[in-house]
Amino acid sequence: MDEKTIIAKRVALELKDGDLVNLGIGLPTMVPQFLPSKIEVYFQSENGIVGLAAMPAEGYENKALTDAGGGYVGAIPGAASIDSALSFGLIRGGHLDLSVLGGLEVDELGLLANWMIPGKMVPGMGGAMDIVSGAKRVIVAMTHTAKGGKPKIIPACTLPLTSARRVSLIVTELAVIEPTDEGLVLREVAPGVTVEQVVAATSAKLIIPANVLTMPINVDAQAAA
Amino acid sequence: MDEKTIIAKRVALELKDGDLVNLGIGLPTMVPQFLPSKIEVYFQSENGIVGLAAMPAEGYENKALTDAGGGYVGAIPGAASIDSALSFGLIRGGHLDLSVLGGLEVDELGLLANWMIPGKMVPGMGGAMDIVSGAKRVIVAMTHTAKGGKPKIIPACTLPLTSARRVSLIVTELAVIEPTDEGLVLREVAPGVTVEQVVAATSAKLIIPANVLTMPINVDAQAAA
Amino acid sequence: MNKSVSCAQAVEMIPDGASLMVGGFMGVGSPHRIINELVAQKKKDLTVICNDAGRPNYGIAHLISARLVKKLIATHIGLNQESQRQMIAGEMEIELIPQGTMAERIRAGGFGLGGVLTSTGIGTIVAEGKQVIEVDGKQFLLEKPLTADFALIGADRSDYRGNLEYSLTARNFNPLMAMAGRVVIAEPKTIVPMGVIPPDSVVTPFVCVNYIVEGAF
Amino acid sequence: MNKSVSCAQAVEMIPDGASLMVGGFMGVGSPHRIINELVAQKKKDLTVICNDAGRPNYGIAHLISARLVKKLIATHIGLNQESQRQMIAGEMEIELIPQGTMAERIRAGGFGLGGVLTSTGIGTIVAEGKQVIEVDGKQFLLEKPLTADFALIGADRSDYRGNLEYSLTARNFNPLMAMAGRVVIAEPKTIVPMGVIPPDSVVTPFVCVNYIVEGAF
Repeated sequence: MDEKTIIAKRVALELKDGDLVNLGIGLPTMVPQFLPSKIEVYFQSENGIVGLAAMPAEGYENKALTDAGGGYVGAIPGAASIDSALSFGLIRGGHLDLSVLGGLEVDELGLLANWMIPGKMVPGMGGAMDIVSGAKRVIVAMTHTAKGGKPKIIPACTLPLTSARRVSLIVTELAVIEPTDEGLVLREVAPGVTVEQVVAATSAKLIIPANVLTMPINVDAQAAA
Repeated sequence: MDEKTIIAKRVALELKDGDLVNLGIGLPTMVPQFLPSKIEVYFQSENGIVGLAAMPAEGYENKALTDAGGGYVGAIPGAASIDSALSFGLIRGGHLDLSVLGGLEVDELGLLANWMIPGKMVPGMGGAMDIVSGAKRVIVAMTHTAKGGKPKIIPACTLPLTSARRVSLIVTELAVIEPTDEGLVLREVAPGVTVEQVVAATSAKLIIPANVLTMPINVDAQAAA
Repeated sequence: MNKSVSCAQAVEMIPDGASLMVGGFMGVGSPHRIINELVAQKKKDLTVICNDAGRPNYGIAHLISARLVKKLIATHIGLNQESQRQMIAGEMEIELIPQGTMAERIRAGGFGLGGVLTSTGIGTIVAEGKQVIEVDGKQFLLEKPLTADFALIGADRSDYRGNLEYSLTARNFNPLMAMAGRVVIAEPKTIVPMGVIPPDSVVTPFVCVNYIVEGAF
Repeated sequence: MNKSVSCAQAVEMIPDGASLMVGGFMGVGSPHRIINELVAQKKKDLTVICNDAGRPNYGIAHLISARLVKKLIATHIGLNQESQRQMIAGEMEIELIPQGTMAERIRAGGFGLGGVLTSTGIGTIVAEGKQVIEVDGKQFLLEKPLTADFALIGADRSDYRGNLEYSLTARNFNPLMAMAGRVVIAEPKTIVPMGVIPPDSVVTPFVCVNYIVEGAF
């Protein structure tokens, strides 16, 4: 099983029946395919729809129904169109239960940097700053290290912060880490991964409780091979 | 012609083609019947409609189509329903061309008091404070004096102010008075009324220009008798 | 996720002493069945946030006549003599605020904003005790956000998930309050299946609504 | 009061150096005919306020590629490489602001509010040089209202008076900008007679719209 699939599978377990969820671009959009069928979760796209559905079949695309990246999406029966102010009113006003988004760095205070690399990549923050500041829960879903094994979970962010607000959870292909008042607590390791491996791939200080669980996900042996 | 009709007829001349107008309760609601037929004016009611029309014929009333006093009204084809925030966004944001409302007192600075008499009558300000602070032009339409001949245009308001913003024009059954940086300027007198009569009924200082015009309205001799 | 409840069940959730936002303007667009049920269940010491005090025997006037309201936050109470009487007799506390300010304060509460900057009220008794903020040389009052334990919403149509439509001037404060209540109870005239209300016609998206009161008006 | 104009006439009203709000999100809901006409008429030194820089050959990317934009105020420019190139080369000034903040700043401009109090940006580089206001012990950034000389609106249907409807995610910033432009030009896909759009379906009321661009998309 590849890294992204592990992450998406584990994040999917955080979604609760009736939740309103916003998914960042990239990896987070893989989460819905791993949802248990018995729960009903609603997706918001910040460009203005509540009740987003998967991309429609070919020939059923509509130019006026897209996600925040401009890609075609669908809508559930009973979806609602909203303008940008209402969209962020839902986010800032505490109506958005969960946001899942990618990260460049997370630090020991649980602060996230994910919107620019000065002098190199300046796409803009889009809705990320409002989402991290406003959503009830924020999950950072990212690979544990950057290319070349460089840690992304570090003592203090070196890149410009997305928000001064602590994120709720970090989910990587190696671990589940919860930022708390005391620091970053290692909650789970991925199947087959040791606590030592996680610590080695992390430059931030990790608090290791007596019982670190294994992610309750089914890792398909064939894909993992 | 009675006092109110003179005032309404004169105020009607201030409405321009294409204007968005808000009318206060009472006397101001008489204004539309004196509009020249060749101009198109739109009425907003702050409870949430743009394109208000006169009360419908009996049997055509709708419980969900009322003015700010809860009375039945109609709507023009192409009216728009708006919520209270958008309604006052139009008012505050400079989209409302003109408001006509009643007054208890206006003073030499052109400030209006029209929403409470402490200890006696406290209906509340409703939308009046937002309207006087936000509309492009505000016309106070009121009888020149209170019952017993007590002046309502006075040196300084004794009642709580509606706004710190100066009104644009005062129209009474005796005169048209314009508040300016220099003070209250007497612009017009009603047909058959002398400047001296206006001054006598006013306790505020009035600036009397060389040419005080007569209101360009047709006062019907029979009704005036 | 079925959000339908009976009117009695909905009101049973509301404790004495609760703060309630009640939609409607002079009773137009108010949730009349919920209001009647609040009276039937004799809820006490309510703080009510509503545009006005209703009209005699219409809208929240029923709550006031039944002496259920400890404090009323409104913009206008002139059409309900009983509310003026209770205020002057000291039986009910009344806080009067400008209508446009009320709309924005409720919106700020529901939209997670820190407050409202408005020129309305500057230089009047409304400004007493409030912070004045200067922006580019102009003065604005800082008006604080309003929220409530419950928002009671009168709607025209709802679908089973809680998407709401409103009719004409019955819209007024309802969509704003539907964002600002910690628990939002909607009283529609009709409930329709999902998909019947087109996405572009939805005024209050379903995620704001916690309960839908069953049964036609 | 006929508000219809040809697309060419509409754009002729816009002088070089004007500030423009342009509706749309990655080009979805943008007024594409007006954008093309701005390029055809070679308007210069524009300040453009738009959610993003569009996508290659879509939306306001055309304005940027044609070098008509002096300054862009946006939330995200990642899908248009040319805008990043012009920014890094110093050929176009770009101000990046959070999306929810942009929405509220435009709304504040159109609604006559003194500013926006948001926790978004607190403790980040977005807060640099901005006033921090404390409300009940919580800190908020004071973000100033945004307005523009012209708002260019992409709509679905308009009636002849200018009531506007939008379709799905093509709504986005359009209704906010329609309040905040000193002159508002709408480009609907269809124009219908008055009364065809029901009052409850109107998103932008006609009084906001100054001109309607004729002809089907």
